[in-house]
Amino acid sequence: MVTPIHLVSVALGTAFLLGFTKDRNWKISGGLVLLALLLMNLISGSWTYALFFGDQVPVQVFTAGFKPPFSINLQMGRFEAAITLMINFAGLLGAIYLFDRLKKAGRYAFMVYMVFILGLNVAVMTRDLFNLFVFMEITTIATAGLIFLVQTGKAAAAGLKYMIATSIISGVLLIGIIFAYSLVSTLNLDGIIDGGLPLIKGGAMVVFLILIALLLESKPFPANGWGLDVYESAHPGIGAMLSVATGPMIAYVIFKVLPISGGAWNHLIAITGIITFVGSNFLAIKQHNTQRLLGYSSVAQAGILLIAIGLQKELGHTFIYVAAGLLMTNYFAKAGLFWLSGLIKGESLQDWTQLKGRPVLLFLFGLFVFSLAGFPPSPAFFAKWELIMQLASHGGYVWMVFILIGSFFELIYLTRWFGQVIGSKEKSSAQPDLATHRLVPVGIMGVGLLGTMVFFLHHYAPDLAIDFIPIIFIAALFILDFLPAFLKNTVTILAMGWYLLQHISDVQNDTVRLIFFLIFLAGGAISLLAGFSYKGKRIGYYPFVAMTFVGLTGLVTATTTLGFFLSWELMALGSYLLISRGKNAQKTSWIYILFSVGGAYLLLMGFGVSFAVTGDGLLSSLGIAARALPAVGILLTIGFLSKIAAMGLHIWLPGAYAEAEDDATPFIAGIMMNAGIFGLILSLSIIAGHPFTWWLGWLGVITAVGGNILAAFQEDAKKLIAYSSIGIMGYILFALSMNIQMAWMAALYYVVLHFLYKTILFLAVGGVIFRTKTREMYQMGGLIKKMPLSFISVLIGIIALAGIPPLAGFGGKWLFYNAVVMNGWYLQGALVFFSGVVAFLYCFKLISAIFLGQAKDRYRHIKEAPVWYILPQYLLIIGLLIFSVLPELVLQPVAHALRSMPGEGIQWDGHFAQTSFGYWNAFIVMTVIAIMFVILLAWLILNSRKAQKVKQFDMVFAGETPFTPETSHVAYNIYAPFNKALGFLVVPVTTWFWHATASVTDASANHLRKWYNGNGQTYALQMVIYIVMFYLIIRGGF
Amino acid sequence: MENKDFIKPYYESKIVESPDGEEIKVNPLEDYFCGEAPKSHAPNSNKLWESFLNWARAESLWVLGFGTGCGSMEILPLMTPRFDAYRFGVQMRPTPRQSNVIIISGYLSVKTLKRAIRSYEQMQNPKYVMALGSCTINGGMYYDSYNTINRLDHYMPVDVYITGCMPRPEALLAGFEEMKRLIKAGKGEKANEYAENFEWYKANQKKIIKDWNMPDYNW
Amino acid sequence: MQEIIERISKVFSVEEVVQQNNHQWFITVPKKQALESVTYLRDREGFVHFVLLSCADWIESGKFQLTYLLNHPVKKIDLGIRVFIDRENAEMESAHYLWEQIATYQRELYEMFGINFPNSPRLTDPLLLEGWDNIPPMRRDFDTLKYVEKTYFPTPGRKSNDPGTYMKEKLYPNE
Amino acid sequence: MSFDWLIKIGYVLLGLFIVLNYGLLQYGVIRRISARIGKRIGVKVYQPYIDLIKNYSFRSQITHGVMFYLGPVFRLSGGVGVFLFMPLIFGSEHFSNYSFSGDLILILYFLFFGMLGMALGAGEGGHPYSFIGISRGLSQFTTIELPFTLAVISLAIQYHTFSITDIVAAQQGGIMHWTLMTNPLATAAAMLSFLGMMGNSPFNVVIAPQENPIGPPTEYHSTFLAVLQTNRAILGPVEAILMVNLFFGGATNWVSLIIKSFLVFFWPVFVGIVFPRFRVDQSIPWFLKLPFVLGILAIFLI
Repeated sequence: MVTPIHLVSVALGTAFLLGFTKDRNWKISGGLVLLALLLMNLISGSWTYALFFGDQVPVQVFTAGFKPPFSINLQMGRFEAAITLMINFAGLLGAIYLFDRLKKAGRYAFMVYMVFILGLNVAVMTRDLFNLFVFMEITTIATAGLIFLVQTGKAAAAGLKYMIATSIISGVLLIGIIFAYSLVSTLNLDGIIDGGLPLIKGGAMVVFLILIALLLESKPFPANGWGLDVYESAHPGIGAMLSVATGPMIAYVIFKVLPISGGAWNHLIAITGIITFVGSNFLAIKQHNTQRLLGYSSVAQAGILLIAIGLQKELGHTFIYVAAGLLMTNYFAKAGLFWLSGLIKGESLQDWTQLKGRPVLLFLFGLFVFSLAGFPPSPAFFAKWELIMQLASHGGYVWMVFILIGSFFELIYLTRWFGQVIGSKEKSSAQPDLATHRLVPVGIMGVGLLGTMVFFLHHYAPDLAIDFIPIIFIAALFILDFLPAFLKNTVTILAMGWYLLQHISDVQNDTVRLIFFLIFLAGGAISLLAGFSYKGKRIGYYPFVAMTFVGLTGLVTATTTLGFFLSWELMALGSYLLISRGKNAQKTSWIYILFSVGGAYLLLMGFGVSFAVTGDGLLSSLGIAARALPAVGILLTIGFLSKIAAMGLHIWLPGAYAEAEDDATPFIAGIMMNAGIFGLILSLSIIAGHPFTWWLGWLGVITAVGGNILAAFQEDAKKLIAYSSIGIMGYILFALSMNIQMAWMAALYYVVLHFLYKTILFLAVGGVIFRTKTREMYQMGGLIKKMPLSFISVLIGIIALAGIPPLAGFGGKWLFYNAVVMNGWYLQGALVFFSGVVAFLYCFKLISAIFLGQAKDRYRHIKEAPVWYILPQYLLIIGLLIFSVLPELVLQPVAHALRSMPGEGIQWDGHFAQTSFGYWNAFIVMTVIAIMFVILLAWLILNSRKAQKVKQFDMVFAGETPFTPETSHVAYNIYAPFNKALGFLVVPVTTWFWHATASVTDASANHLRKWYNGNGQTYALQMVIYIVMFYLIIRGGF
Repeated sequence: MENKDFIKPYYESKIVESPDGEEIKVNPLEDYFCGEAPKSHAPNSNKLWESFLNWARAESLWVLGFGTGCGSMEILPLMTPRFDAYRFGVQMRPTPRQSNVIIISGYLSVKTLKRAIRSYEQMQNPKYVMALGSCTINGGMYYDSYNTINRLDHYMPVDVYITGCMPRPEALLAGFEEMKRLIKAGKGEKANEYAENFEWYKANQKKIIKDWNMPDYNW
Repeated sequence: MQEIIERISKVFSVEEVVQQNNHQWFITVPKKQALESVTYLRDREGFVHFVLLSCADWIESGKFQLTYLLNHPVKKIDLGIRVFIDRENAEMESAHYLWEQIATYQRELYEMFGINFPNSPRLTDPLLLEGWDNIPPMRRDFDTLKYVEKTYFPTPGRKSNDPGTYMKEKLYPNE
Repeated sequence: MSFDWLIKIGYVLLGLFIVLNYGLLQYGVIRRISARIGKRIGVKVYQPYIDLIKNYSFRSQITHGVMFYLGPVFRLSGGVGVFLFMPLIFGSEHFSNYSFSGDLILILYFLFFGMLGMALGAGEGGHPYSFIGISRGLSQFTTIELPFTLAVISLAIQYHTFSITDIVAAQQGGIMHWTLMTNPLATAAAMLSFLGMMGNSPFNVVIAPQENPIGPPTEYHSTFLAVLQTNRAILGPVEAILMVNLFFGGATNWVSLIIKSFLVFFWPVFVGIVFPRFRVDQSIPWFLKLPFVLGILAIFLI
């Protein structure tokens, strides 16, 4: 092995050599630098490989040939090797990225750059405190030099502020080191640690001075204004280096020096970290400058790393995964984003719309952003998972909550940024700068991130027990996205079918899972048929579809909480990306992902608590956990409630469904929504009978009533069905809250039913919208003559929805009545039925405003919806009819699966269903009604067979004729009297609440960020105050 | 401030754009209205059955609530306890679709005639017309008015005339009795007469209704 | 009332004053002063209620006589402003800005007499006569009977009696 | 080969025939009675027959489309269907129709079948007044059903069944066993709901003959209207029979059935003659006040 000292010698030598080159010979100097960096990469790379995968043991290098304290010792262990590799790799790519900048600035710039890298390397490796100080100083000065590379006033000011800040830090650090030497007579780190500094009188003060200095160097919130100004004004390439090279260095230095406190400081560091993490992310919400935002994000990432470092004891053996996950994600993603921002012309987030129409760059952008936000399978996802699990198992619930709050703030700005870029209507006119030497580092970082993902996935594979084939399939779709849409659609459908056939045996024994499995895959495949109506490539549609479905199937097949959670997040991400493809979906998709992930964080907490109780991550042990601590079930339930859009958490839904593409809505609404139900079944089965479920029942009632009334007031067809979905979710929630077999049977019955008719309705309406190009129902009208097939499916859909016999919807009502009476929830039951009657209002509005009434001129030549929209509808209608005649096909297996629940079930006698309260024979009802209907129809036709067919204006109009179809089509706000009477029930309290929350958050972030006024003196003062406050706090008071 | 847009010429041809950008020509009179001419419907060939049906038609006279002139004042008391036309099977209906009798109550201005014709045509066969008052017979005291018709039977086939200016409600009741007698006798076939002499009626109507902006037959 | 007439005479050139009865007077003013005097009466004298606008056809002198009848709701008196305008190309300023409902009267006069009121809202929309294609029917040179005989299929043999003589014959044959 | 089913159908048709005639006569009688209240003589008792025959005897019809046809068929199927699933005479195997195929809940929901179909048929007619009538009717119906639902739940608690036959059975043995006596609150709530269901004044804003000519059936005429009339003649008595079965002890023979259902049926007529019409935004809160409170009390005090 090459001795690590050569890391120093190569860097130093190159810097020295550079002095002999001439400015105009930039090729020589540049080549030298690149060569040196390559060499350094090789050195740290080989050490990393050897230490991690070989049998190499860590080594100590003594520079002067003596043992410490007489010489400076450098250590090359696993951590050092990995971190120097990160630094050097970033250094190499950064040099390539910055090459033309450095070239322009001359050989001294190359020199400074080399010194910078050198300083970082040594600061990581050294075990000598003074040496650490020296090389940190070197790094600082080199950094200041690099900042000045951008020759603007702002950069100069930032550089100056940086100098002020770092000189304070150096001062404090130096004093600490001097005292340390005076107390333990050594500067060797191991010596100081062994010296037991905190036990010596005055030692605590020394520890304080050293650690506070290092802490300040890591730019803790709120004494970090200088750091942010640097991020904002330095060249993005330098910003990247600060974030991904200096950052890990400081973190590691803190990690290295921390033991001198003898463990007393661990939690302090973690607290600083959490304040930084939450605070920086909070302030980042208001940022519009790309680099400043990235700066905040970098600081926040450093903060969460500090948490991990501070809590290393609690994390135990998982510490390395947590730290690595966090570090690597930030490393790849942040470097990538910083470097991308250098490509973009302009500093504002809005300018990133330049990326539109460049799928590869957009992909990289999304990859970086969502990895940072902690979506699977990014390493940060696994890191946070482990962090939460370990914290929970050590009772660190407060930590958990704050970490998730911080993550949520992070999510807010990251997804908003992403949404702005892809959702914005106008595209920035400027062209991004696409020089190869800038693109390549970005690409490499992307590949690196993907590689890390694979590594982490691989590591967690036994825990996840997931199938890798679907994930490979998603990746393949990303790669094959240049193919025409119909091909990808076919492939996706076939893949889903294949997967269904392959894996149906896995869930065959569990009816509940089987139902969801079939809905997700078979239903999904059917609803995807509508996609054949679209021409072109639809770049970026199918990968997300696949992602959503992989998530959905993962939910069903998962056996561990991690697998479940990963699938959940995957589904949320996939569906978010699908929704954000809509034309006006920028805001709604953003709200959607916030609510999704907000709910997911509650799940995470629930799983964490469960892990704390049982110590394993199996889904099956959730029940044991919940018996000990019902909070598990409650947290999970609330998390799932956001997915089914219970009242109060529903505001994401209507917009998201309405704005998604017309063929995406059916499976988002009809199929994906069932994921929330699946979750609720999971969570409610473990807290059945808990008093909390009584409240849930009422929430279900409110959701049902509110959703249905709101649906009646909608003018937008898709929003109407969306609100109706909320209403149905209310029924299901209500049923699931009851802890009896009959109610759960009703709930599962409704799951199947809702899937059938909601998919039918969304497909039918989607087909109509496909033709009419509008979603406003009052603009349609009279389409029955043009689109009879769509009309029939909507008709069947609403009859089923409204619960009118003989279609299957009635079965739901019947089960419901029985369940309500059996469980004794009479008043709630009556209100749910009230909401069922309200459903008539919107059912009628939906069908009449679109299909009945007056045909408009512009739709005079309109055609029936595309066959690919019609086909899946009719497949589902066949299913619905079979289900209507033979409900026992579903109910009997469900009853069998639920037999362990309390309460009685249904007695079956052929088609005859009986409970202790009532009876029902769907087969005979259907037969009787069908025969009667046919006879009566024949009777009417016999009597009026010669009827004259007339046209739309041939109607009695008080002796006049109507003026125009528009003025004679009663479809807009037709329930005004109802609104007048009962509209007060649905005043948008929820919307007000969330708006108020959002604006308070926004305003306080806006107010708080004034803390950073851009003045160097103020920053210095802030640092001093921070130090003093910190001191006072650890001393236990003022 | 010439504002002629208030009543647009709605029934002129126009061109609209479909959602796909295709241009659609709309001719409202053809596209919004059924252009078929009325047909004559022969009575049931079974005499006995037909007379049974005629009895039912006669005993169930549903009158369109449509007052044209001052005579409509005489219709209202019919429904009060004093005259109580209900006991004769007479009742008012708000829509021509469900009525089988239309009463032209008094003078008929040209403007109202247009509405009356439309309402009459929207009734279903068999249907009956009752002309109330002198004005419908020969113009009455408005015989020389520039804007009221003189003879109703030139525009729609009349089953029963009731003379007087104005006839009292008793006269109306007598008119209903007469109409019942006619219907039961199988003479209430004026709707067919209208269909058979359709062109003559239309010519007369069009002669005085100058702004004819409706189809020839209002279904 | 007398004072009002005196006051208005000082401002406008009142041509003729007629007292119909104790509470109804008519004055005649030149065409140019007509609306000014109406405005004056409304704003200064308290004739805030507009009763009607009517027209008489003086075919012999080739004039239309317009009457703006105003009411004083406090004093309970009516005052009519009479204006004579030429029958040929009859035209009058529109007064709809004083009272909105005047526009409807003007529509009627346009339809029945053919008097033009430029800028009056919806002036040419048919009020009673849809599709009228003859000279306006209220002009005295329009022969109603001839028109009816030509248009409305008059009943052959129909006799008309002068109500005065007919009633005298029937009721008081001896006088 | 058993011909039981044929006999069954025969009795069902017989029952239907009786109910149809009873319904027609009942409407005649009620019109006669209300005429007497207005100091008129009124129509002939058999006038509904004549009107029905007259409407079937129109020679021409117009149609606005397929749904225009289906609307009345749906409506009549709704009426006949409710009849088919309703046990008429307690203890009579023949006149319990097809009530073995579903219980009270089936009937409650099957009532909507006709409503929906009618609404769609009228909608195809394209007349604005139809839409206005339907939107009023549906809006009003949301709260009309609420007290009735509560009453039904109260009954289920009381009798522990949703089967109408069983509910009737539990009420046998004298007037003191009727739900009217044993559960007066539920009866009151349901009877107030019944006012709304029958669509008499004050809850007839749906057809509001003076302002909205006649609401949904504006375009319906001749045979179509006749089908609707047929339905009314069946559905009205059947709904009354439902109330009789649930609250007034049911009936063991046709005479008591007819007397009871006539009295029940007369209740909304009586109210309708006395009270003026509510607007929709007045009737909805009305149902949420007294009837709703009665319904809740019926649930909690049973």
